[in-house]
Amino acid sequence: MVPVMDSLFLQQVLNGLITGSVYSLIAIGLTMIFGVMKISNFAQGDYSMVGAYTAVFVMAWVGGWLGWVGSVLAAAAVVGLLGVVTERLVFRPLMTRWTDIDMIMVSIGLFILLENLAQLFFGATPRMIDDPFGGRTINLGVASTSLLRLFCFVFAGVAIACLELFLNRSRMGVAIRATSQNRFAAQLMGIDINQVYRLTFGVGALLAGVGGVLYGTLFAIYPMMGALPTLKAFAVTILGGMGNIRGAIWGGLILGVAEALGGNYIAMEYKQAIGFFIIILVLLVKPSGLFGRKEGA
Amino acid sequence: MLNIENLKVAYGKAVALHDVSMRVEEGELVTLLGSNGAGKSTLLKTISGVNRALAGRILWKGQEIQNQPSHVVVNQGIIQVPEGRAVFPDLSVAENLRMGAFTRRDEDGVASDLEEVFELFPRLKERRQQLAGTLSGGEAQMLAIARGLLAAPKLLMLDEPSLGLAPVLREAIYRVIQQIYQEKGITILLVEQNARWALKVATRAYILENGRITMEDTGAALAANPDVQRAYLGH
Amino acid sequence: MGAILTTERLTKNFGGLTAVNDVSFSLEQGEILGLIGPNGAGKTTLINLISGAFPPSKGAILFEGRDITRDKAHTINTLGIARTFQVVRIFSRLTALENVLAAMVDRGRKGPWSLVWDSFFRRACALTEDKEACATADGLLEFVGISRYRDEQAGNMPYALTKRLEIARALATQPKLLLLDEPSSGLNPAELTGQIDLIQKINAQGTSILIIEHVMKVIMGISHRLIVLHYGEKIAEGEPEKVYNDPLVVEAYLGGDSDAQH
Amino acid sequence: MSARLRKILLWAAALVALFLVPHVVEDRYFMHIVVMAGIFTILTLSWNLLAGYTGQLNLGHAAFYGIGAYTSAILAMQTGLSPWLGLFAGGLVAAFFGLLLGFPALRLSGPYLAITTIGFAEILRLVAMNWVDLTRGSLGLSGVPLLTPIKIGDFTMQFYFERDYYYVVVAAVLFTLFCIRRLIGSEFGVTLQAMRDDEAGAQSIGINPSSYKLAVFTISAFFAGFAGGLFAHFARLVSPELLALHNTFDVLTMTMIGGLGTIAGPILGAVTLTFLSEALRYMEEVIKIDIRLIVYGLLLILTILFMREGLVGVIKNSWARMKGGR
Repeated sequence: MVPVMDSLFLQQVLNGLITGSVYSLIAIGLTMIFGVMKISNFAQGDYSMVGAYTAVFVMAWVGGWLGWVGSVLAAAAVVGLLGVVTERLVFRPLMTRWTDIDMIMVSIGLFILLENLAQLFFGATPRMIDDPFGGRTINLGVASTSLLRLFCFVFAGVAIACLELFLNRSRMGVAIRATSQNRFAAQLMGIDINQVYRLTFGVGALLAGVGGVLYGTLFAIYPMMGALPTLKAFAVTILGGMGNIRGAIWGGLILGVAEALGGNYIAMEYKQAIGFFIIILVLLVKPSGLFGRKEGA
Repeated sequence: MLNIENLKVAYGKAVALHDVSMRVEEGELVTLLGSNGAGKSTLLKTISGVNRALAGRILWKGQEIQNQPSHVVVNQGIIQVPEGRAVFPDLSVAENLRMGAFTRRDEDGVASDLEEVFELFPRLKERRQQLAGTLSGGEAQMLAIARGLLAAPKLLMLDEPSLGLAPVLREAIYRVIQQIYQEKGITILLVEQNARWALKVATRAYILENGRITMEDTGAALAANPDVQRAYLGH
Repeated sequence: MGAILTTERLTKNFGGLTAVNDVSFSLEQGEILGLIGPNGAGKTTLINLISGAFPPSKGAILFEGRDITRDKAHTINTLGIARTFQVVRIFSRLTALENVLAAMVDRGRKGPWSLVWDSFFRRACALTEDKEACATADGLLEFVGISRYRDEQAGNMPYALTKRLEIARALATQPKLLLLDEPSSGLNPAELTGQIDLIQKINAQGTSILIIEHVMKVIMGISHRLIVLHYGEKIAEGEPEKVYNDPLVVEAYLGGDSDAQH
Repeated sequence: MSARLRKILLWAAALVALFLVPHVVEDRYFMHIVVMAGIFTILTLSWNLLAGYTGQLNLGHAAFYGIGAYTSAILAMQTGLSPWLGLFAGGLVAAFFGLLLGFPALRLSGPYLAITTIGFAEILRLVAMNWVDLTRGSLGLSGVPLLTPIKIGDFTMQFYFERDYYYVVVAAVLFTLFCIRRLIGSEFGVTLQAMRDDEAGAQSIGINPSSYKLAVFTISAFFAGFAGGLFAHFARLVSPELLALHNTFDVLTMTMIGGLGTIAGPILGAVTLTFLSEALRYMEEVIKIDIRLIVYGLLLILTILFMREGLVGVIKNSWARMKGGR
């Protein structure tokens, strides 16, 4: 069946872009951490989960669109801090003697720990973030969407723009990029590598936390929700090339749209598997990802 | 200015430096010669705080700096230009240079140094906005040196600056190094394979073999020493 | 006699860099051929090409008259070429004995499934209890002089001896041609002498050898002929003494005198 | 010869002890746990064959477990195939999928391999959820037949109670252990470890890593499928849950805590954690919170940070210290 350019198609593309922008945000954090520290962090989705719960509490306390914006800021702060703490306690000790397997395993340990702690503290009942716009929708001519979803999209865009600004304009931002390109040379510039690690992990987690608020706005919030964003973020990251931030942006949008279209035109039941189909296909053709560089000589 | 005493460094089981002692005085250009795998890069990395010393001391103006984190060492003005044109490929030339001045807070000083560096390397000025990864080998090496200069070095350590460059570019690099030494008066520790040139410009030189210093003298004396050719060729 | 290995106009490009440029040479049966040149001259790349670590961009490699240009590393080994590495690549969590045993499997004839079959129906309970195989492996450890470390994890052995273990492992594949990439790097003078003796002992048993070495004492002492690479190109070839005094070679090693040219 | 004799005596003593367990402990719930520990032991041993001996991180191992369980259950329910044959059929089908997964896995490592294997398992889990005609979807297949009685002369062995399954599982674990020990000790096993330690070095002695990786993927999957079949006929319920990620995570936690890349480690890890988790479940009734998985996560992190060689390493070191002290 060939999708036609009807309004349903465009509607799905819009939906896909909105979810995709959230995937991008979460995946950028993952890809940054990988780029600088070569850590594949399976707990990334749990940072999003913590961000989402932070929003639940802030919304219950403040409410309204002010509360929603406040949620994002609070999630950024809480999860950023969580990232810094986990980097110091869990990942840093392994940096000098790490293997791929150790790093992945330890992050899986963190994943199991965080989601079960959440289960313990927040209970298993799914939560929702209230819609500060009271469910109003907006018609964009070719397609329509709720004001809230549009807001999420814009917010993801703003967050990504802020990150780009930070990485391109600030002294430490450029230091992070430099370290991911050549750690040894970065050390010779007088960059404190441990400070870069701390900052990278903090920012990477923060992005996942903010992404989590948006994710929680679009979907349900429950302690075990972290697995999906983790897997999606990995799919996106592999599509975009591990460590490649621009790649992660495109990868997220591609995955979002592919899921929306695939879910609608192929099979709804397999919507969650579309990302995997794509990455297995991509990896079969190009083992370093769609936008990835070939590593080594 | 820099004193190294009985330094020992190992990678796991493999001892790279056995017992190295050497010194660099202010205003000198000291050359370190040695064949592939002799431990020259290891020595520089250890001075820069990237490798750990198992034993021995590194003194900078009388202070022990061995096993300090690299950023602390760099803050003292001990700057290394690494081997193999290790620029940041996805940063622009300008950003690479800015990274060179990472530890500096004197914006005006950096700006005027940048002008000086551009005078020294006019090509870099033309290519300011270009990504460093797109530079040619010679340009990348120029950038690596320029980046080192922007750190306002008190001691500049150059690791095989001419490695893998075509003869014409090699000559250009040599001229720049001499210029930096003579005109700017920066103290230099040079690791170089081109023995003839490196000995000619050196005030003093050391020969490092299999992790040990085997000879030490003034550059001229070593160049005149009939053993050196053989020593360098390892006869 | 005749050539056991021939390369024809071998070229390898990495991106913009030409690491090996148009190199042709032959290695005679039973010969020790030394390969020298300054840092970055393309020596290791040449050995990587011959051993099949990656394919050349242009040119051909013939081993015993057979074209092995496009063969993979493991195939090339089964044909009779073994190698060592500049930085040792031993199996660090296996014992010295197991390192050698792993190399003794006749992989030209046995694939993985036939080894699976063997593990249930042929061998003694464990490979290390197979007296015949162990005797051969012990012989090799003895030959390179590291019997003392037989049951030591290779990762715990002194560095100098892991270089010998690597040679023993290469010999266990019964090569006709052995490629040695800087067998004496990181060794002290005493260890060096032992290494020279060992290489000559291997050659005396009829194995042809191609050796990269920067320690001139080693290379001049044992090579029958020398080849000099510079910027990826072969600039000299012949008797050690003759090559050593070749002005082009001296120039390559000592470098140009910049002032003399201006 | 005396060392050998001692070894034989030790094995004999262990076998007698294993035989006597159900006669000493009669509690059915306890026997249930022991059977589950046995099934997890087979899983950990098979996962470790891949991760511990070749360094390949397969995070989709639960898929093979599930495939084995579904195959054996469906064959028994729809074709009436003897469950005894079904166990091996389950293993073979899983092995086939292992080979299939092995192909893309050849070129991948680290995070790429990890995510591809997860994807493989998730896709199959969704298939199990949605191929309702075959699998009854998320409800799962209930009423999977028990293992059929074995008649030897006049003696008939029924498989009804946990203790009956106990003997089956003990036999299955011993069978797996035997196979894996033979494999690891042989030229095949040495080859795998060589590849794990240094792939380029392995190629230089004639090892073709791809073909060995495929073989190990296949063998590892076979035993996981075999374990899945055992579970199906024991629990009598097969659901898509079996293929879920957390099952793989349990297996890897057990292996890491026991000791990756050893034979004793996975066994030790599986048994310890199965019993620990039952103890914690028991504790839940007292303290009213379920801390089972919190403990899992914490243990996994602490193991990697402070106990790289797992329990086996700790035991080995303290044994060496005791010996050295004397």
